[in-house]
Amino acid sequence: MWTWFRISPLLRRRIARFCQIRRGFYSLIILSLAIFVSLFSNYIANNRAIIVKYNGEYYFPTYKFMAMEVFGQEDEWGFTDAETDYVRLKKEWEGTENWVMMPLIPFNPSQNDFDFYKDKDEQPIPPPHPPDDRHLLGTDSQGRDVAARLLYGFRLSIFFALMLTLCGYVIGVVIGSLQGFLAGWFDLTTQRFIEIWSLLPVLYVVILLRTVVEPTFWTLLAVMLIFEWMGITYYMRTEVYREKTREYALAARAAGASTFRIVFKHLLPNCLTPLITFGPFAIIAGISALTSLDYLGYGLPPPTPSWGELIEQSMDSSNRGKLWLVLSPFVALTFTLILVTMIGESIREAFDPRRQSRYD
Amino acid sequence: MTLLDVRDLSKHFPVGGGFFRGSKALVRAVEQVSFTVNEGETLGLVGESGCGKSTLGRTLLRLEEATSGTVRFGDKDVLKASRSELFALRRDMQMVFQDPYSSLNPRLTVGESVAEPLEIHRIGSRRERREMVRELFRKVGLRDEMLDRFPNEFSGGQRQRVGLARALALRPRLIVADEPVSALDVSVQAQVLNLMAALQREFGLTYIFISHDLSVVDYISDRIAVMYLGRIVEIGPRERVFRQTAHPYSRALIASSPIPDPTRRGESSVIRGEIASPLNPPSGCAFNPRCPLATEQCLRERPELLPVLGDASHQTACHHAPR
Amino acid sequence: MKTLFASAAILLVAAMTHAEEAPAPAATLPEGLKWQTNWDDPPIGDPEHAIKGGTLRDAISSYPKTFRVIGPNSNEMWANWRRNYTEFSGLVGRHPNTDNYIPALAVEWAITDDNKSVYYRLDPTATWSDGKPITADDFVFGYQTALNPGILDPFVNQYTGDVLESVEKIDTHTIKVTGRQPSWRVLEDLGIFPLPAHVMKIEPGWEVATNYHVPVTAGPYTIGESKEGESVTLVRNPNWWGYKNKYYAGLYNADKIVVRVVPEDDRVYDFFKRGELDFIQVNRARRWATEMDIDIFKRGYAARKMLFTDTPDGMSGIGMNLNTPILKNKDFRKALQYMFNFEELNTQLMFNAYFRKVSAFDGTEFANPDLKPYGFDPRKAREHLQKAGFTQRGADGILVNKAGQRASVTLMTGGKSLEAHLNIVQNTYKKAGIELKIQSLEGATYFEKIREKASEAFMLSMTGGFYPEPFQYFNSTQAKEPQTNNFFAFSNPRADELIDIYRFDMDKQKRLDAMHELDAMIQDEAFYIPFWNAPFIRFAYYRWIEFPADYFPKRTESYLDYPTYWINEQKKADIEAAMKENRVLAADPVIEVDPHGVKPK
Amino acid sequence: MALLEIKNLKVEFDTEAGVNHAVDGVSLSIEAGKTLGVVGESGCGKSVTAMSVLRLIPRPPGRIVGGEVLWKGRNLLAIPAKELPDVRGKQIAMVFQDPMTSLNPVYTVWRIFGEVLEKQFGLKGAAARRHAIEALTRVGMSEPETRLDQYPHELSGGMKQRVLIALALLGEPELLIADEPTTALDVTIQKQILVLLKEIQRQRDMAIMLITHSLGVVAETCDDVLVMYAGRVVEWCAVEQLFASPAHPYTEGLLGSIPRPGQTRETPLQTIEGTVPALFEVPKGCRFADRCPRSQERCRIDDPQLRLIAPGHRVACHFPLIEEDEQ
Repeated sequence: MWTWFRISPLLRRRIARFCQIRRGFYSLIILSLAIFVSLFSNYIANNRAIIVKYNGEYYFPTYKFMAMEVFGQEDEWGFTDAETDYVRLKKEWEGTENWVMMPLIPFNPSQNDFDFYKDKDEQPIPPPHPPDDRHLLGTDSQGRDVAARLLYGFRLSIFFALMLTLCGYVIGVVIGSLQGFLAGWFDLTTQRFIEIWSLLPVLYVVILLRTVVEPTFWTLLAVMLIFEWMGITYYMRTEVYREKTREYALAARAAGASTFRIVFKHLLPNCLTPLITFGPFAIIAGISALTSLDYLGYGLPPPTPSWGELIEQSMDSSNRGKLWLVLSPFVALTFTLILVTMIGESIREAFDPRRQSRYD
Repeated sequence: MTLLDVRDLSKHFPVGGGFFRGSKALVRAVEQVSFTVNEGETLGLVGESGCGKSTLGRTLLRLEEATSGTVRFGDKDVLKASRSELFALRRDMQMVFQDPYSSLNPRLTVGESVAEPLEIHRIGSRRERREMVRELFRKVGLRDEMLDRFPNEFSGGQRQRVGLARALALRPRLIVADEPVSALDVSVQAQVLNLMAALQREFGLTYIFISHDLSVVDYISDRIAVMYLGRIVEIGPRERVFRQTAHPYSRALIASSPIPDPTRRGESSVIRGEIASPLNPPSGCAFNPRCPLATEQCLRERPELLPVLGDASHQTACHHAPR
Repeated sequence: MKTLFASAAILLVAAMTHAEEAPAPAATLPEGLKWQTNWDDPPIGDPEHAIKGGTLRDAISSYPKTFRVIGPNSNEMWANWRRNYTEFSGLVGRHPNTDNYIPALAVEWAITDDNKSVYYRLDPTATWSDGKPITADDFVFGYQTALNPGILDPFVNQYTGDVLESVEKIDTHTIKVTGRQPSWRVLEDLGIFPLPAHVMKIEPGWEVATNYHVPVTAGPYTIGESKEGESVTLVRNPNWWGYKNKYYAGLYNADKIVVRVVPEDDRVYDFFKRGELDFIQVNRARRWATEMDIDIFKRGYAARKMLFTDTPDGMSGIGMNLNTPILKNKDFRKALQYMFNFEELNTQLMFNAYFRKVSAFDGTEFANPDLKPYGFDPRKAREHLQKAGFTQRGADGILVNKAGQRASVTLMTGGKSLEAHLNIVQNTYKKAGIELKIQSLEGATYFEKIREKASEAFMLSMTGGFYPEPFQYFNSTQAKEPQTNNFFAFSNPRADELIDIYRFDMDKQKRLDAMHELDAMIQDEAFYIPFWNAPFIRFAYYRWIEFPADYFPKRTESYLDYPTYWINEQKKADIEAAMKENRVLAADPVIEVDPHGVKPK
Repeated sequence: MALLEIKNLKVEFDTEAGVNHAVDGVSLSIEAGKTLGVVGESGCGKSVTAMSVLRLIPRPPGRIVGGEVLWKGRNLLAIPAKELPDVRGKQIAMVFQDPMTSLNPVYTVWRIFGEVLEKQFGLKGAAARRHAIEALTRVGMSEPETRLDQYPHELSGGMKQRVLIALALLGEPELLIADEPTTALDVTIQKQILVLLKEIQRQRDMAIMLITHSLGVVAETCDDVLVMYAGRVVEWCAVEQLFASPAHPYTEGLLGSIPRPGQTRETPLQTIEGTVPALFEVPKGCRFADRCPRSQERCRIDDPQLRLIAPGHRVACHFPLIEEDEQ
């Protein structure tokens, strides 16, 4: 199976050419970086501190609940078992040996920042609040930090899309190549099934399912997967149909190779490389699907930070004129999609055996 | 000694017809073909595209399942062999392919491609296999440092050498070579032909050499079989087939082949018409629509493959052949 | 007009079998009937000052799917308009300020001693919109039609069959209506409506053929011109029989009402701002709070009012299923009560526009006036959590008891309308170490599940009636059955007794006391966290629209209910002239009005 | 004056591996009514040379970087693009190797003809159809009326090639460039097509530039022959001269590679050792030097130019196989 991941010289050349296509290459770098950074979202936007130094000891509460009593803090009701308010702690400890290192954005994505904004009569001003130095991108209509929600939403969307594409590929590749290789009735029945199945409107089905169960990341992924795999089968099927007539497959058979060996060692690796060119576009479809579902309210349950939900807020007429609510998710979404598109375009160009040409 | 004995071998392909359509048309790609091949000889199989020569080659090795007939290899029946018997037989019968570009898996190094048959048959350890591959490379005239390169770094001729090395890996007795040189340039073609001849001498190989190029077949073969529309129309020693040609189609083929000698220009004649569709072959002798000798008998009766001038080594299927 | 009690949607009445019966032969009037009527209450609106005339421009969000009064689609948005302006089909009305019964199509009524039947004397002057008199036959026909499967409305068929035993004609202007059960609120329960027997035929295809026929009705208006998808115009009948009734003389003052189709709420407000609509009701707190500080009000062309009203309000808030392990614990339930921070929700999300509910029977006389809400009190919440055994925080900050049970509750919802509110509730609970998981399902599925009692906590949002229905929500027999409205699985012998007193005791005071006790018990059991209500209507209008001193009566839910206003053409000309010249008029600074003294403290 | 004369043509291609100097200084000429064969192994630049004549090099990746293509004295590489259609298909026509892919599969033969006839000759309707039938008859097509209404897939390879030739001949061209016109065909059909081409040439006094890899085809059809190797012309002479006394070692090697009638495998074929050099970096000296049995020091330094060594016999070799005429 190692042949699957072997970088053939042709692929190496294509990779080199991809690296030469600046827009794609830089897009890839930016996107990879963004994905990498988003892995550490909990250290970037969180109401829990990154490091606390207290009485000579260090604490790392990012992934851990730490009660106030640990740091000798007490809430306004006199309780000490509630979660530590690190922002307050930081203020309280100013000038002492103890210190708190907070993330860049000291809010988690579902935290309601309520008591800060008051008018001159000390009356609370209801959210959403426009951007200021407390919330760089403002807050949404529940007083949650938009930047934090964007960041976590990005992580969610991109991993959802990646998982969807990857799993869809695995299923699609297996079924498509079996169709192509086994041909005959298996191909025929599967193909008819796919043709009928693909007529089902995905979003409607997801919405219908929503009436029965509340989706989680994994169930939504599973439901989307039920449809996602089909596109790739068309490609794999024809590709395997073509590859299997190549003489190297015949040669392997003449040498006594089993069907399994022929399919998995010879045919599949040769059909796979071009799949890479579809990948980015599948990822775009994945991001868009999740965003639209969230927008329509059929996606992941609240308070999951998601772009679709932010867009929905911005489209709500009661948020008319709240530019920061409109702009941030749109810019983020557009920017991400442009990045992925540019990567996709460049991969396609790098992998295109015939470059565009014209005659006199 | 007879190595391969083929009796009444037929291979039909259904075409058209779909899921819901019952009757299918049949392409009779190979029809009632019988011949023998002796150990150590080369049988040349010539004919134009669509005559069934490649299908015949593949059917012999059971890369396609035959429709009917028998193929005996030594004392074993190839067509009735069980999975395990067939697996064992594969060691004795190998194939070399036409297209040097598609016959090697582009994702395997050439060394791996050559080692694959050994791997499949579990011959030797990984290191031993590598040594064997090195040896094979030397035999086919490739430098062994090329072992770890990928096919796309090779020229057509070199690839065909790799293909030969792969076919030789299991030390087969029979190699079916399907148009092994027709995709190569003439100078390279000569190299491969020389190599094949040398290997045959060295290993005592038996070849079935399939080609549409008469001059090549003439050069490499001991005996020649001419195919037309799925049937053998003439078979015999190469001298006899070329110099005492019995079948009008064989004559037409020979006459049409260009001669690389401008002084003999205009000697040859043109044959009319085109090969008929194998879906709907003419009745009687399949060659009758193009045959200058065709008579009413040719339209009615299919000629049997019979000895020419009483010599069983040279047979033809023509009503007008001298018997 | 809230006259049509029978068709007021009281959902989910237990199905009872009933045989199809032919109407009994005309009965005779028995001796000794105690005829009642009521001409002593004050008029509704201000008949003395009201001016008849003018055109009112109003809006509706979608064009009516039908003009029919019964049959498919007759309960859509348009029904509100139809019932209030054209149909006018009740026998007896209820005065929206005094709650007393008042004459409508019937001018006198007599209840039999067994509290099962009512005799009605019809107003002999009442006529259909085509001038034909409304007679007993029309009521019998209306009853028969309501039972007729041909109207393609199984709900009306079943409801009528379940509640009414017979409708009999005594003479042209007298009918007898008999119910299946005795009731102390028989006038309420036995509502029927007349249909014009002389023009109406229920036959196959009827519902399509008459979809956009202008129906013959009993009300002050009929449908005039209508442009599909654009507008419907209502035209007043100046000789309407009802104007002779003192209660209705001050209503229905505009000659024409042009109802324009405006699909979006935002557009409605835009049209109003541009002076293309005369009157709007403002339902969104955000709009009321942030978008109404504009010139038309400042310059005195228009005014806006927030009028406190008092209308029945069903339960809305979080309910708890007492069968689930964690919610069995009363202390835990109380902790949930004390951690509910209504004030924060109200200030942060709702512009302080709403009022905390306390009772399960809000807006009715059965609500216990002494109840105080739990209020947000983390200290008390902690105490109860301690008592409930939740003393330790787990690794994730959620409380755990000795048995290892987490302080975690799943809340099932049937829609997204309160998503933001619930997220905040969730965050507040988390601070106290309580995990609130929110499970949002599609409406029908959610309702099915909570009726099966297949949920822990759940969102409640019930409509309320003038008379609460404690039996279906709190009775112990309903607690054990699946598919009942006792979502809480609440069962208590004393509560059963109290409910029975309310249902069957003819003594009004006893009923009141029983319900007040039940209300207090419900609060103490803490399985229902009441949310908030809006005991007011908010509206804005151009000031050529004039109102009685109290604007709308006390029991007004929607401005459509009692068209008390009238149009002052003179003023209209003046204001329009001022608008043209951008002249500033004296503004009306009063926004909040409470003429009925019902503003919650 | 020659009908067509190519002078020092240079064509490059951008490939994944770098710039390929596919044609590097090719010169040739064709007289009216004559057949010039261009032979060589794959990648030697023969097709590129042919395509350059009509500026059919796909761009990118290809580009013509130097030289002249003189058509009756006029440089086709320099004329404005809009004048090209006057030459293409009318004065110079082309027939390609693969008849399977040269015809639009969704057009009937008639539609293909109709389009060309209307665009180039303004013929329409019945007149055009008559013209098309005539054209098909001329190339020996059986049942031309029926064929006209068929789709390419209904025709055999030979028939398709006849259709292509008929199309090429519509404009009565003075030069036909045939790029491997018979390579995809069976020998019996190849023979038919070659005979047909010669017949037409004789009737019209048309010049043919025949690109082929088959020395047999050259021997049977050509008057003059040009041997190409690695983007260069190595030998250029009359066909009889070439077969009788090849001057370039490469030509000799090629001729020796073909099995002679009667030759058996007991006598090995003559071969040319090694492989064609990649054309990414033009090597110094003779491009054949690495494979040449006669190569000497000089061959690796000094690039031999095409020169006349006997009447009508040009060769690019420092050490040709035949004696040079003393001149």
